[in-house]
Amino acid sequence: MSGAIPPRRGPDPAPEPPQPAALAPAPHGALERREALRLMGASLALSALAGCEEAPEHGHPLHAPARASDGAAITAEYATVLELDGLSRGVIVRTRNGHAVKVEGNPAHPASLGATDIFAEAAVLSLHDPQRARRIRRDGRPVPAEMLDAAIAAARAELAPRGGRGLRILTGPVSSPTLARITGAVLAAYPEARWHQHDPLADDAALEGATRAFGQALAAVPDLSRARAVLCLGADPLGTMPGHLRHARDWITARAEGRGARLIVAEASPSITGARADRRIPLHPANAAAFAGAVAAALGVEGASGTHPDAAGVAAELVQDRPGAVVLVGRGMGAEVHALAHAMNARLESEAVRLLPHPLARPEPMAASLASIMADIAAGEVTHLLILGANPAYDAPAALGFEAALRRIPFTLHLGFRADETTRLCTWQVPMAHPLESWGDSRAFDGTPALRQPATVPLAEEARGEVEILTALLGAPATARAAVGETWRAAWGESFDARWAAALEEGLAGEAPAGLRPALREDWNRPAPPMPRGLVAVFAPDPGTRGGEAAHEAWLQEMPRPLTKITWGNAALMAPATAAAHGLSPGDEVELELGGRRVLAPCWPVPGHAPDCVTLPLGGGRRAGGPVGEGRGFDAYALRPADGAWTAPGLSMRSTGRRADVVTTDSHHRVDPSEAVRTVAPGGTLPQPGRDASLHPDWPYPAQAWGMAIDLDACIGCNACAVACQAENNVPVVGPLAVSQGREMHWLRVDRYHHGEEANPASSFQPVPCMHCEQAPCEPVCPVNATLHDQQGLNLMVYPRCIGTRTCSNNCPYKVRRFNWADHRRLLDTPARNPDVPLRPRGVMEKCTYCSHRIAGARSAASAEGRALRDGDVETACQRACPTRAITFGDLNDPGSAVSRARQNGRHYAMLGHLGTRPRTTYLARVAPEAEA
Amino acid sequence: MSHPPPFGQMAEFAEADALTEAVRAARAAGWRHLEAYSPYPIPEAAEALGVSAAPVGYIALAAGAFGAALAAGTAWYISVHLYPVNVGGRPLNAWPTFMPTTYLVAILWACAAALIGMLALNGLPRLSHPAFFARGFHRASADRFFLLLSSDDPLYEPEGTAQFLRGLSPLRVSEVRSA
Amino acid sequence: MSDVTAPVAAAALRPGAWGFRLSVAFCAAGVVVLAASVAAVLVRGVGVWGNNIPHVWGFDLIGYAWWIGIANAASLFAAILVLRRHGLRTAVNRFAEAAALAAILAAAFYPILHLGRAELFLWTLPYPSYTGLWPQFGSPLVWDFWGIMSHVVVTSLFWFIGLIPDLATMRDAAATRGRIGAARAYGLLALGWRGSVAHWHRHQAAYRLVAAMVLPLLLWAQTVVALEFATTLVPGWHQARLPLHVVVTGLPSGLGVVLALAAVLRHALSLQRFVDREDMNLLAQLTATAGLVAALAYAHELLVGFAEEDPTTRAALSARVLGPGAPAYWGAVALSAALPQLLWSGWARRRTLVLVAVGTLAAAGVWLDRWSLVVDGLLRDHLVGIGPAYSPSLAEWGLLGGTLALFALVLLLFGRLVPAVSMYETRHEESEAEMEEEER
Amino acid sequence: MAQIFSPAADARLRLALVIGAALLLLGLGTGFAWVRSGTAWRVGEPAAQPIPFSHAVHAGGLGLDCRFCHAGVERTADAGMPSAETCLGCHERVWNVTAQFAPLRAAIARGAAVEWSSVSRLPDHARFDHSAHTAAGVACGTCHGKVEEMPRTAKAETLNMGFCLDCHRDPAAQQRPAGAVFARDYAPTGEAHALRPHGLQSFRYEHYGVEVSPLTRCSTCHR
Repeated sequence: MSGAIPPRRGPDPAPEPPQPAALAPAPHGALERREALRLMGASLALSALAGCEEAPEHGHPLHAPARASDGAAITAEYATVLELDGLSRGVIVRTRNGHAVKVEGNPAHPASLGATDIFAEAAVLSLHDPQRARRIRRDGRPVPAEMLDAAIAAARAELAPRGGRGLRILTGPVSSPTLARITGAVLAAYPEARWHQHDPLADDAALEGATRAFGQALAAVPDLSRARAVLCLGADPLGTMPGHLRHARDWITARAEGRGARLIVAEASPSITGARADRRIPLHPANAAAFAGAVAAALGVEGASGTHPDAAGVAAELVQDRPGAVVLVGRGMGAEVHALAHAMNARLESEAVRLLPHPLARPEPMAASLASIMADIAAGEVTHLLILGANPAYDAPAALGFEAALRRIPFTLHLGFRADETTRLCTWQVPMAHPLESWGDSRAFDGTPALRQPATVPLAEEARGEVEILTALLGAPATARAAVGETWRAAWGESFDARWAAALEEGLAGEAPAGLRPALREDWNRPAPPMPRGLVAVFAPDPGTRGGEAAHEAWLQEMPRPLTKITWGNAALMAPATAAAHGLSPGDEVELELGGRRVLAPCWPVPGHAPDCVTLPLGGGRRAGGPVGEGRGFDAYALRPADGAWTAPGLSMRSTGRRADVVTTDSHHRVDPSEAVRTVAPGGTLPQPGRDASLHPDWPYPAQAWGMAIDLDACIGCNACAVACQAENNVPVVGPLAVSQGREMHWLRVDRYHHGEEANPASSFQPVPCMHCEQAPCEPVCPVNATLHDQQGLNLMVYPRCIGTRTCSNNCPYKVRRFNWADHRRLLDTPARNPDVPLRPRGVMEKCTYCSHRIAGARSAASAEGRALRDGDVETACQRACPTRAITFGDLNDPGSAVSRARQNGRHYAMLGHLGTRPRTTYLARVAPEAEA
Repeated sequence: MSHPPPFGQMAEFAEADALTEAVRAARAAGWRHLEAYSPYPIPEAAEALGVSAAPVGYIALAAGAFGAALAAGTAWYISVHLYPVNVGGRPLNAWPTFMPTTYLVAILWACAAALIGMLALNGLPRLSHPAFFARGFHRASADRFFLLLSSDDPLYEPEGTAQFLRGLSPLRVSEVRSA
Repeated sequence: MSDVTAPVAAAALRPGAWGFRLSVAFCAAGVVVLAASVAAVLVRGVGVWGNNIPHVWGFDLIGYAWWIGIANAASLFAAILVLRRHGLRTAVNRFAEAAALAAILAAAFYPILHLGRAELFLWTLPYPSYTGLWPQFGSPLVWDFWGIMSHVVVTSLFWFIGLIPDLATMRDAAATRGRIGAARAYGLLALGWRGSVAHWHRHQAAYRLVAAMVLPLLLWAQTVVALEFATTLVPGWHQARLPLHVVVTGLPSGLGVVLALAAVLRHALSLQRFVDREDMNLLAQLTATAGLVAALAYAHELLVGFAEEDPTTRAALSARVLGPGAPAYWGAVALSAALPQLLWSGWARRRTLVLVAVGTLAAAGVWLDRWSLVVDGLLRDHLVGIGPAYSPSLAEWGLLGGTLALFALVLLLFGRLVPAVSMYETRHEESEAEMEEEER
Repeated sequence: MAQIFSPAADARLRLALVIGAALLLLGLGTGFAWVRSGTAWRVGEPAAQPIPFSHAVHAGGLGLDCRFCHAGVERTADAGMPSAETCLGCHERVWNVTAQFAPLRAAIARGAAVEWSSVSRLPDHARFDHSAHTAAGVACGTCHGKVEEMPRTAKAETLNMGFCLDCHRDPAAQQRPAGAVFARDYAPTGEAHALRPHGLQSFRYEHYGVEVSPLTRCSTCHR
């Protein structure tokens, strides 16, 4: 309802005492939101426990606020940030009647440019999660907050005299200036204390490589808008690399203008960047260094050496495109490869990479940091341990034995969002505030600072943030808001008030630091010993659950992973050849052994995976935190070496002869006979068939005729559209059993096709929403007119009229219709639901509506202004989320609209067009050199 | 005999042909109010009685036509005028798709009308009928054949009628009381 | 000739034997299972079934098409006999009509139960609702709704018209036995039939008229079921030949059931005299012929299908015939087309057990054919590999078993309470036979 | 042979048939009438409110404008309900009966919501926008009846789909000139309501000569 939303607003002022000055609108209707949310918190607890249907109607239009407020307060938007690996993406949170209902990208923020990823979308879900921790507990028993304050005071009294000896603070990766400042203050107050960071997904080798190359911990940030040729050595700039949304946008913008970067991806485990690569080289980890060295040598980097058949060709392409050529290195590569890459980029005088001061407040090799704290614990030097946000008991390598160590510390405090593996082992268990309900600040991948402001009041009354805990430890308790204000007051001086308001309005608190041009050190080249032969374990963040911190987001668990299409868990991924060599078929259970530790995992062959290595996605097998994530898949941390390495040789794999249930929506079809996905050579076009003849005159579509065009050349299969659709349209989560039965409810699915030989296929993605066919096959078979067309050409699904014959789905060649096999309404009826979209009862069909509620909203907004709808007034949820702007939506009656222009593109085609359904959703063919047009 | 007044004279036969002959004779003698009973259809006898089954057919035909018109008309009026909607881009009056129901409803009406019409023409249901007073009449549904000369007929006068019937060599002739 | 009535009426009026009661009890138990399955789906929704996307239909439509097929073939057969005044009609008409009626009763469960919101079933009817909404007459489901309704009404009329005179006979038989209550009951149903020659004349006209109209109705009712599939875009279904195929392949089931039924009742009610060896021979040979016709249909399907130019359709067919669908497909061919050919041998025709077995198996074969259409027809769609396979749940098996039990129960009661063979037709037959003798 | 049935039996049978048919028709007729009746839709049944409020006094007697309390009716989908401040703004001064207004004071003290209960709630799947209707010249009374005469507020119309469709099929009959939407004493002046330039109503179209109005398309009211 972009059209209907008032301008974004800043924070709520502190509540004033009530004054009966009649009809004076209180700013932003702050109070009714608070109250509504209090009600809602209760209702959630209820619906979670008793499963009661009659929850109080939170923020119900009938529930007038105590204080008068302008109607606009019903819908408000807040610009804030959400973090991934400690680095922020700017988002805009839409609230309805005070509830955060949708997260969208902040166009002004460099790490978002208006797009979101699945993790940002899921934030509203975790915010309202009934499973989140709500009470302060001591050894599992709820205690009043005062007891915690007393305990911290006591700790202070004990630590102060001895300069904080025995105090250790363990946080996740910290980019927040405020948190860094407070931590610094704590370390100053307690000189003997130590601060450690822990991030299971950290790429320590990158840090080490940069240090080797330049003597300082720099971040190499690609600029794909200027790149012409990109060599990704295990790097996944479109997927898991920090700043991926930005990189994806830069990449597609340049590509659309015909100066796009040629992606050369050498990787062991297929990534979405690899799927979109112009050239992809399955690269066994053991050969990585040799390959990188060979390329470097071919580029004339002195001291570099190595041999690889593909190296010469790759080097030639890079040279040809200098200075637009760049080498990017990702997780799983050794420090020497990172260093090599820096040398290569220097050699190529690459303009497509920026060397920036590291966005983290204190960049450090995190595995080493964790190792040192373990050593101290072992030496009995740790008496007080504060774990703020991190969950090492789960995501530290099991080899470290963190859980055992934790028990030997007298005073342990865990600040966690839910009662997770670490919480259970700590004395003090403090609920952590959700990013959407707490103050803070943070830096983006390029160092751009931004403020985090609450979009809602705390849903967990007792929840706290790192800042509250640390300031309490300092003896000067401060609210997060005050602390953040202090930080920026110091930075901004007297211009503070203006800039503060601006920062909250815009979602940015400053500029990115300028790039550096440090000289390459002499001794950068320190080759590593060659990796021993044999089966290699490759650890990787799971596309759905990352390191496991997202394992409790039901939306993400159920979202099929882009390439494997696995849901609700993970599996040991390997090349089909490797599986065959071990006599394994998909779904066979294997026992994996590494360094004497064993796990059981399902085997899952993935076309294009490098042979002789097995990818073990992290984030499975959670042991605590709630029913959603617990026991989904296997826990790869159990095998991870103590040094937190991303690759480890010496893996052994044997079949247990049992079958493991892998829940997947993949049908193992690798062919695409119906040509659902078309490909053209650069500049090529597809034959544009004329409108197929019909005996009857077409129905007129006065005013608008809505249509959608999806550019398959832009789609990177990131699933953001699908999750955005789920969030926007109250699409239920059905659970693994139902998914395995073929009853998933996603209105928008992303089909994945492989072309070419199994060892190294070309993969393509195709988002498939409802086609809204003008001659919809689903409509004539409905006995009760429950699905039909309206004057805008929308293929309507009228839920209250549907009697559930399911014939429409039978007759839908695209199979985009979904049926409510069960009643999902109770689970969906939380404040997180979008009030504009009704909940569907059991036994009715549902499907993509083109976000018809957004159309209606935009229309009434426009007619209120007495004007016609303009192109861009209506933005569907999927379109809004897409990082590469692959989806355009608009009015086909308006020849100037973006979608009309897309339809004029030579790559335009209709899926299954030969069936004469005249779909309103059409596609633009993918561009690939090898395709013969 | 005894009041109440007689309903008529009933003759009982063992053979279908005998009955047919009797009917022919009675008709030849000018009897108009007469009814014959048999355990199974005897077309010849019916013919002799001058009964025609054609009306059943006409009723069915008319009902069928009405049913067809009703079905097609309803579909058309609803789809084109009561609530016209765009269904899969089809024209409002997609008459070919109305035909299946039209056809089925026509047959439905015709069949129902055939049965009901038949009963109506036969004056059924009539649970109680003087004929059942006739002696041994229960065998009319098994293996006997009966001819009734009704007292409504101007030719009727007890003795003469009985005489006439005996002349047809029945197994038995008896008077049937009307109540 | 009075001994026509006695045994038949006796068969109906004599107190039930223990074997009869046992079977009734057994079927009643089955009906309880049916009730449970129905309750399950009504209370917990169609989710209790094994359906999914794309397999939105499974046992529901299989069972429906199957039962309709049995009903159609059975009453088709009965109607033809009446129209041709065939000698066989005296013997098996009543079985056939009753079987048809019972089958429709069983079939009538599915169209309602398969709905996601069964309570809104009435919305397929054109009635003036306060919502101002109406059904969509272009939908094959609406056609089908009228199809099944006309089918139920007309078949029961057909059955009832034929029954009226015999009900009168029963009335009188009961009356002479002094069982006045039974007499009253039969009398009411007989509508006071008194065998007037004029009534007979019109009765016969109406009877034959309905019989004549039953033929096209049945063909069409079956066709409409097929159209639910043929009108979709699913490659395996979207074929002009489908209606004919469904009608034809349905024949063995109906005839098979009538054959088995005749064989059983013949013994159970000791009606050998009215259903004599010749009748059984004829019936058996008809079933065999139906098998032949079905075989033709299959041959035609393969010829046309593999000559089809559209690769998607060919792929769909080969998936059904040679791929994962092969067991169901060839099972159907074997049981419903090949097996009945056994009945050309006199030896087989003389063995009641063989007749029962072949008849039932033929029906089972047709069930497999419906599975092959409804489920395996989706093995290959326009887009590859959408959704997992279909596997029926307990509730669906319960529904299948339950409807079978219901079918059997209805037939048992029918054999018990109404004349199992048409008495007046038999009389008519035999009188004619005698006349012929006299003429010689 | 004896008669099994007395002559009376026939009379009884015929009577039974007639009565059966009559009952069937009667049943259908009753059903038809019932689903359209006000009672089936709880017309005229007031709902319990946090404070004893009388539209008759405020709207009727004092002649307050609807928008005084339902401020959002011209701007938002929900008409909006009066806040505690709205009530107390006046009742601090006049008719200050503490007992009655206790709930409102409590609401202000706690910053809680005043939970009015609705008599004309529409189901979740129906989208109704007050601003669109007032802008289209539909007066409050068209759906809510003569609220200004209600001591206890109650539903005035069935508000079922038929009710909405009647008006959407022929809106002109219910549309007033823009000025008269909130007038209580409005006498139709033949003066037609000017259609909004971009409102749905202005996009009537026809197919095969049959005119179709966007107002009767499902998506207009159903979401």
